[in-house]
Amino acid sequence: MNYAVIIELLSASIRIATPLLLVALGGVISETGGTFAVGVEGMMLGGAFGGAVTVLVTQNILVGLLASMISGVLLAAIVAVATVRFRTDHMVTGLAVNILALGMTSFLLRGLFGGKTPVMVLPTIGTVRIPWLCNLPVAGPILFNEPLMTYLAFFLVIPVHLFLRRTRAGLTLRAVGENPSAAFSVGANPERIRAVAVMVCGAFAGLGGAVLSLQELGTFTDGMTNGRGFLALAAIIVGRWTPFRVMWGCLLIGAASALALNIQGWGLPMSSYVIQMTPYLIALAVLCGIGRKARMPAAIGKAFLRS
Amino acid sequence: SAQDKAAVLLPGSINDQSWNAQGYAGVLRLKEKGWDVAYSENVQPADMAQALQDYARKGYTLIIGHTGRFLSPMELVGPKFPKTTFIVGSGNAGAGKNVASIDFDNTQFGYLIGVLAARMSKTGKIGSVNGLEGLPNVVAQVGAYRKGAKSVNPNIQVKVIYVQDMEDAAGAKEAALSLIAWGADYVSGKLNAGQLGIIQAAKEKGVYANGRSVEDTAMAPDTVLTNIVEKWGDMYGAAADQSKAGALGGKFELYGLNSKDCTGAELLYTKEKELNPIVPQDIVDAIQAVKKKFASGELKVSVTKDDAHGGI
Amino acid sequence: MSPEATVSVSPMLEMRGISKRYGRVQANDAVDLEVSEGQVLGLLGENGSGKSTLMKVLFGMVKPDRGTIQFKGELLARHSPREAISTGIGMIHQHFMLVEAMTVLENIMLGWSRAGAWLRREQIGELIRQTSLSYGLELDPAALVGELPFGQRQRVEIIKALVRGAELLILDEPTSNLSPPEISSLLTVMRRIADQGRAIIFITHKLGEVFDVCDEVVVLRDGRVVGKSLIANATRSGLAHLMVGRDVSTELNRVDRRPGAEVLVMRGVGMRDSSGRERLHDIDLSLREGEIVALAGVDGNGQTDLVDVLAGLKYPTRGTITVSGRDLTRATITDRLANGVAYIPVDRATTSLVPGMTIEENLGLRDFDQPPFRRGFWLNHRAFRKQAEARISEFRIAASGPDAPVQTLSGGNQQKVVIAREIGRNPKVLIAFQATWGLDPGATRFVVDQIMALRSHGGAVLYISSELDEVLMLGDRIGVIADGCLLGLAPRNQVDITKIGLMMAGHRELSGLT
Amino acid sequence: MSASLPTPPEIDRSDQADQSEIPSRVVARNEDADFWRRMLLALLAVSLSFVVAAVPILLSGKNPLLAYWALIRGAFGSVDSIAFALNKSTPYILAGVGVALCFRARVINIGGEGQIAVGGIAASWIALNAPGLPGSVLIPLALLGGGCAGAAWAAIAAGMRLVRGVHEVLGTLLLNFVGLLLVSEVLHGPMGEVGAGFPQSPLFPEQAWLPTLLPGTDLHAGILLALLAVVLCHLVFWHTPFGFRLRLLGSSDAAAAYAGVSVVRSLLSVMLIAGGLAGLAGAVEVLGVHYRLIQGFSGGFGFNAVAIALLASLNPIAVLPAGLFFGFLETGALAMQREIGVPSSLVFVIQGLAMIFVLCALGISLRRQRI
Ligand SMILES: Nc1ncnc2c1ncn2[C@@H]1O[C@H](COP(=O)(O)OP(=O)(O)OP(=O)(O)O)[C@@H](O)[C@H]1O
Ligand SMILES: Nc1ncnc2c1ncn2[C@@H]1O[C@H](COP(=O)(O)OP(=O)(O)OP(=O)(O)O)[C@@H](O)[C@H]1O
Ligand SMILES: [Mg+2]
Ligand SMILES: [Mg+2]
Repeated sequence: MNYAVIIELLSASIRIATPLLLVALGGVISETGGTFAVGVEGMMLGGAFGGAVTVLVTQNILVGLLASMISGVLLAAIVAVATVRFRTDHMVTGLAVNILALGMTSFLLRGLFGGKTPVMVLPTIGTVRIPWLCNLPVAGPILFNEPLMTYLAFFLVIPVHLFLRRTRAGLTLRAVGENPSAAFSVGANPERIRAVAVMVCGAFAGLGGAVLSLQELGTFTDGMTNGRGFLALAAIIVGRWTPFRVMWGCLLIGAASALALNIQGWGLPMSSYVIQMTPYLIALAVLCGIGRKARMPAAIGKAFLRS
Repeated sequence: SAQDKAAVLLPGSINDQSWNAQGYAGVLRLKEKGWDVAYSENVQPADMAQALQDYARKGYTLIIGHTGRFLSPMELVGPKFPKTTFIVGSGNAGAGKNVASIDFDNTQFGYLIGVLAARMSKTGKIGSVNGLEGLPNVVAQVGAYRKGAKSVNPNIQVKVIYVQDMEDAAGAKEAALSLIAWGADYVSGKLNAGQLGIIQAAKEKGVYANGRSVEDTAMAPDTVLTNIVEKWGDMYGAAADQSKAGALGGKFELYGLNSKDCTGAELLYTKEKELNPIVPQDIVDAIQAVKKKFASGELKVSVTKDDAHGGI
Repeated sequence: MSPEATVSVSPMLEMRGISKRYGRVQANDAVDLEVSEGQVLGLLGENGSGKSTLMKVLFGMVKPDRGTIQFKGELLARHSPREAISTGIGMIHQHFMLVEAMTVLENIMLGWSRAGAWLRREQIGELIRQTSLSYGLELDPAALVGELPFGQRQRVEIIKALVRGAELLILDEPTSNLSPPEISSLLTVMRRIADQGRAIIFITHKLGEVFDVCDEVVVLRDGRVVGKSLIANATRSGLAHLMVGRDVSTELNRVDRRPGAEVLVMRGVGMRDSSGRERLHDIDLSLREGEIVALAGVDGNGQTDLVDVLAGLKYPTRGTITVSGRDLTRATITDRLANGVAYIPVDRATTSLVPGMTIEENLGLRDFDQPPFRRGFWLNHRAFRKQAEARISEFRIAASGPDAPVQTLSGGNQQKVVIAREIGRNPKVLIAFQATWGLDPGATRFVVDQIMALRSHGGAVLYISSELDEVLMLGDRIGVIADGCLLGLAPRNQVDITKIGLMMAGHRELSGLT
Repeated sequence: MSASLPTPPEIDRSDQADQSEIPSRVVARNEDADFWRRMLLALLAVSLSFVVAAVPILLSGKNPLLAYWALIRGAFGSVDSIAFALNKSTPYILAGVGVALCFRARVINIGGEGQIAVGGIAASWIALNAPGLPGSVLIPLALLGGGCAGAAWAAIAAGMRLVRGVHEVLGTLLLNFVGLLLVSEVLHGPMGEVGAGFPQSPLFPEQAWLPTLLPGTDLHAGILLALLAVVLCHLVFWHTPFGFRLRLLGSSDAAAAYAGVSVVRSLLSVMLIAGGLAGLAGAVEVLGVHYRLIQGFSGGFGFNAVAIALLASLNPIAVLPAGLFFGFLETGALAMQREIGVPSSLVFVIQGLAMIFVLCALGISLRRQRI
């Protein structure tokens, strides 16, 4: 492996991690508040769709990003209403929203363009070279020559971390996820807080989807998130619900996938199927190595009932 | 019945700007030809047999399954409905009296793209991103791609990556980027929606690529050199005519440059042009020469699984 | 309520006609309650009489079916804790409202505007340290609540409410988990608060405390107010009679009994926790048939570890434990159960009960794998039902039936379920830890009687409590646990009560209790 | 000292579940009239979701009434469609009831996908490599093999959780990917049919095919296994010490420990059971539907199983109606697509909406609970 390949491996890890990270940060917020974020896959898809369609119409990426967040929030609102108002099970609600999002995006795509699928060629969010820093060896091309949303995703880790650890609102959110009655008894409204957390998660997940449609591909295809939302959920568990560790979880997944692609070029005497197992096996091995028990927020998935 | 009824079963959504959109072109073509056509999208493997039977019972006399996956359920269902003709699009074998397969000759087009890629490459490295390893039509295209490239430049390095999922554009893009980082300056592939990812990667990194199934030129006019545009409308149209005439039977029909009416697929940059104008004339000529050899039957390419192996 | 009473200057809090029904149970039935500034109001009543419910209604945790609440002239309707807090009501909950995965500091900062939108950890931490010190309820702000013993959690609840400084403070059984010195400092603080013109509603089952601190008492029974009196006009026996509706004798008729053979023997048992701290030091103890060994101790001194080691929830790092000569040091819980060890733990919310399961299932919690509860491959539901019916009447558990989920019982009745199960197993050895926590005097007396009965049947009992009265009342031999050491241990007629108090407070230089 | 007051004649516990927190998945006793009330509510919810989904159907230029009529006919219209729907429900129910047991013990096993896949592999291997055995031996053997393979696959995740503390969500999720790739790998390699147009194994010998229950239809015997599994799991869960242990584990680790339950043993056994049932589902699918191992034969079953188990409020017996609901809804929706030409995306929309509405309806009715 030469220098270029290593650079590419590392930057691929970051690229793959970017949408996961945005989604996972949203998921951390939702799950910290006690709502399983199984619906992020659908919210992400909704975001990818809303962003793409909006940019197709307006040709304005900023408006597109906004639209992707709104799309994510709309789907999240379904989860919020169902789980908070109707106390439905979080996981199935999430799965149902995923199915709904898959159908709706595909249906709307066709519907909005009169039954014919448009050939979508969208402007994409380009890379931004950070002057000076991008000339550093190794770190330069990997860290400081990235598209905008990548900087944003990794930057957002800090405010999310600070929010959860350093603010009263973050403390309350955590309490709602751990023991909603306790939060209620000190004047918080667990139901409203959970609903808001889920919708914020939707906004993040929507942005994560926009990374795929507006930054990576410049187009939208049916079901294009292809399970990335679930990988983000895995990253949340790997990172044990704290933003910085979750970031490392996303990077681990990114690195493992990048490596698997690279290994295929080594000409090993095995089929691509076996090689493609490697990222999962690596992830399992790493997890076994870390070997620490993850502790979920205690009240996650449990409805809060007032008497 | 006043009108003959045909049904087309698609494995995915016709929104995919690729394989399923091509299958839908078949639907439209049959309509033009006066068939009463129904179609189903997103038919999953577990539901295939039921869907086939249901259509057959309702009196559909022609049922097309638009992926090789349909061969197995059609083999099971076919004998129960002798009056219905079953066609597997992109299958590789007929079965019984009424299950036929049709495909275009993937080796020919893979080979042509291989020649083009090898001639256009400056680095001596080219790549290809594909879905399922070992699928016969994938083996055909990828193996021939490698052979075509080597026929031009025996020292060229061809790296092949399989990504499993033919619809995951973002995943395909990563695979293409890894090929480009390795040094490939032409990336081909056989993917559905995923092909867009290959083109996007090539576009960002300033290397060449080709589209597949439909015309992807609009995605990146400077990046795409040509597209393997598949003519499923034509093929299904022809097969429908044959079946009406009772001439299809349980056979495997392979269309190619050497077939008479329908070549199954063609290289198209735009409606009028075969190749991107930036391709130098001598290369254009070379491609034409190979095509002629295929058409005349002078050149026949056969590939094995090994030719399509992953890696270099 | 007589009309002339309302003419006088209106009190700080007026609750009128509060009713709340839970299914078949009328938890509150047209309750009226008044509290004025500077007053400490004692709210008494047996277990399940509706005290907590009434207070939760006041605090906005529970919506009443009927009734009005007026606080400082303002009508509180359809309010939640948020409104209650903002109008100046604070509450210490009987069942802790704490987040176990968070530190003491975080729990106290939770939802408290003074903690700042951007949390001011250092300042608040310092504040907690100082306040807790000055109240005699020391706390480490950095400690994780889930790792604190129950007494410490109680302190957190108290400090949490005190630092917020409400004008009306509700204390729902704050003293059940505290040691005598802690209790007396809490009572002092309460008096101080009342003297500042604020008001307190104080729920307790200990009449002594009532007489120490309250100005007035209200007694509930079956959800209704059955009595109200200024403390000056009240008598102990009168209150007790009002609460229970009959006389509760205080005299225990103790038959002296020659203890039999050794049953439980601990030799040099020591335990280190995962952080390497020594939690138990070389404990030697033997329990004989028909004998009660009562240990007094302040929570956090290793009692929890001692009982967990005996019950098999934790394993000792040194030493041996035998029961009737059989080594059970590292035996599983199932083995211990089979060898006749019963255990009443302190934590009924998560350990000794499964709140969502029915009473009959909870009563069978420890024997479901044995006949008659198990018949071959199957559970014998009829056996569960039969046992439950017997226990419910025998132990006078107030419940709608054997299939009522335990979580719908009042705190005291939940505890009775635990006691009924453990004593009902007719154990060779009973380990009882804070067994009367939260029980009303009648129920406490009942438990004491049951333990005495077990003793007279030859059972050996290890009774651990921070209630000095009970320790002195029950123990054939009495000892103290302090700092993980078992101190003293002397026959009941030889112990010196003042020494016990000193030892509990950690004066280890005293070599014995006699 | 009784706190109980004049008792009303009928027992009304409808709002007794006033615990401030209720695990949203805890269920009511379903033995009584309440069960039917819930069913009625669910039916109403489904109707409501159809009303909502009528909007996009109208937008796509189709008549919703015709579409729904087609859906109903497609699901219940003929013996054949019923047979198909039952076949479709079979793997969902088998895997779903195992998931329900796991979730009840707070073991979040989302590994059905992979367990089904390896179950299919094992059953296929046996079916292909034991020529000459009569069906009465071969079929049980293949089913057993599938179940064991699924159990073994689940045991890996359980082992990682117990030994290294790897959360079972991660373990099972990652093993799903590996399991699915394993199917591709064996089809690419040793078990693939030479020259086939698609990654698939050769056709099984006929004595390995699951017998059909109704001559002339495809209804295979798998549904009986599913029924058996549901009844057994129900009995085991509510009426045996093992089930009692699971219920304890589901409520609190501390209480379970206090009652003498070993977390290790119970976790391992419940994972083995769920994995076994999922593996059985995989075996049934290859032996009963495809008669061969074929790439993608189990697409999405594992996740449907989770959805079904949760929709059933984790009540083993309720997995049956929930699984049938899924099977018939999918069958009907597919037929509707064929008949009316409603785009397939609307099938997903209807499915998603129906799930959400049913959940909301059951969510409200979920006042009584039983652990
Ligand atoms: N959430 C609930 N669901 C059903 N019944 C309840 C609930 N909470 C309380 N009850 C019932 O209401 C009655 C009053 O309970 P409450 O907790 O107010 O009693 P208490 O006076 O505080 O008793 P204790 O001294 O034991 O704490 C009891 O009979 C109890 O069973
Ligand atoms: N999870 C567990 N935790 C603690 N003890 C257990 C557990 N499972 C079984 N045991 C104990 O081990 C004994 C033997 O286990 P085994 O599973 O073979 O019993 P069994 O007769 O099949 O009954 P069951 O499966 O219902 O427990 C049981 O009787 C029980 O006492
Ligand atoms: Mg109380
Ligand atoms: Mg057993």
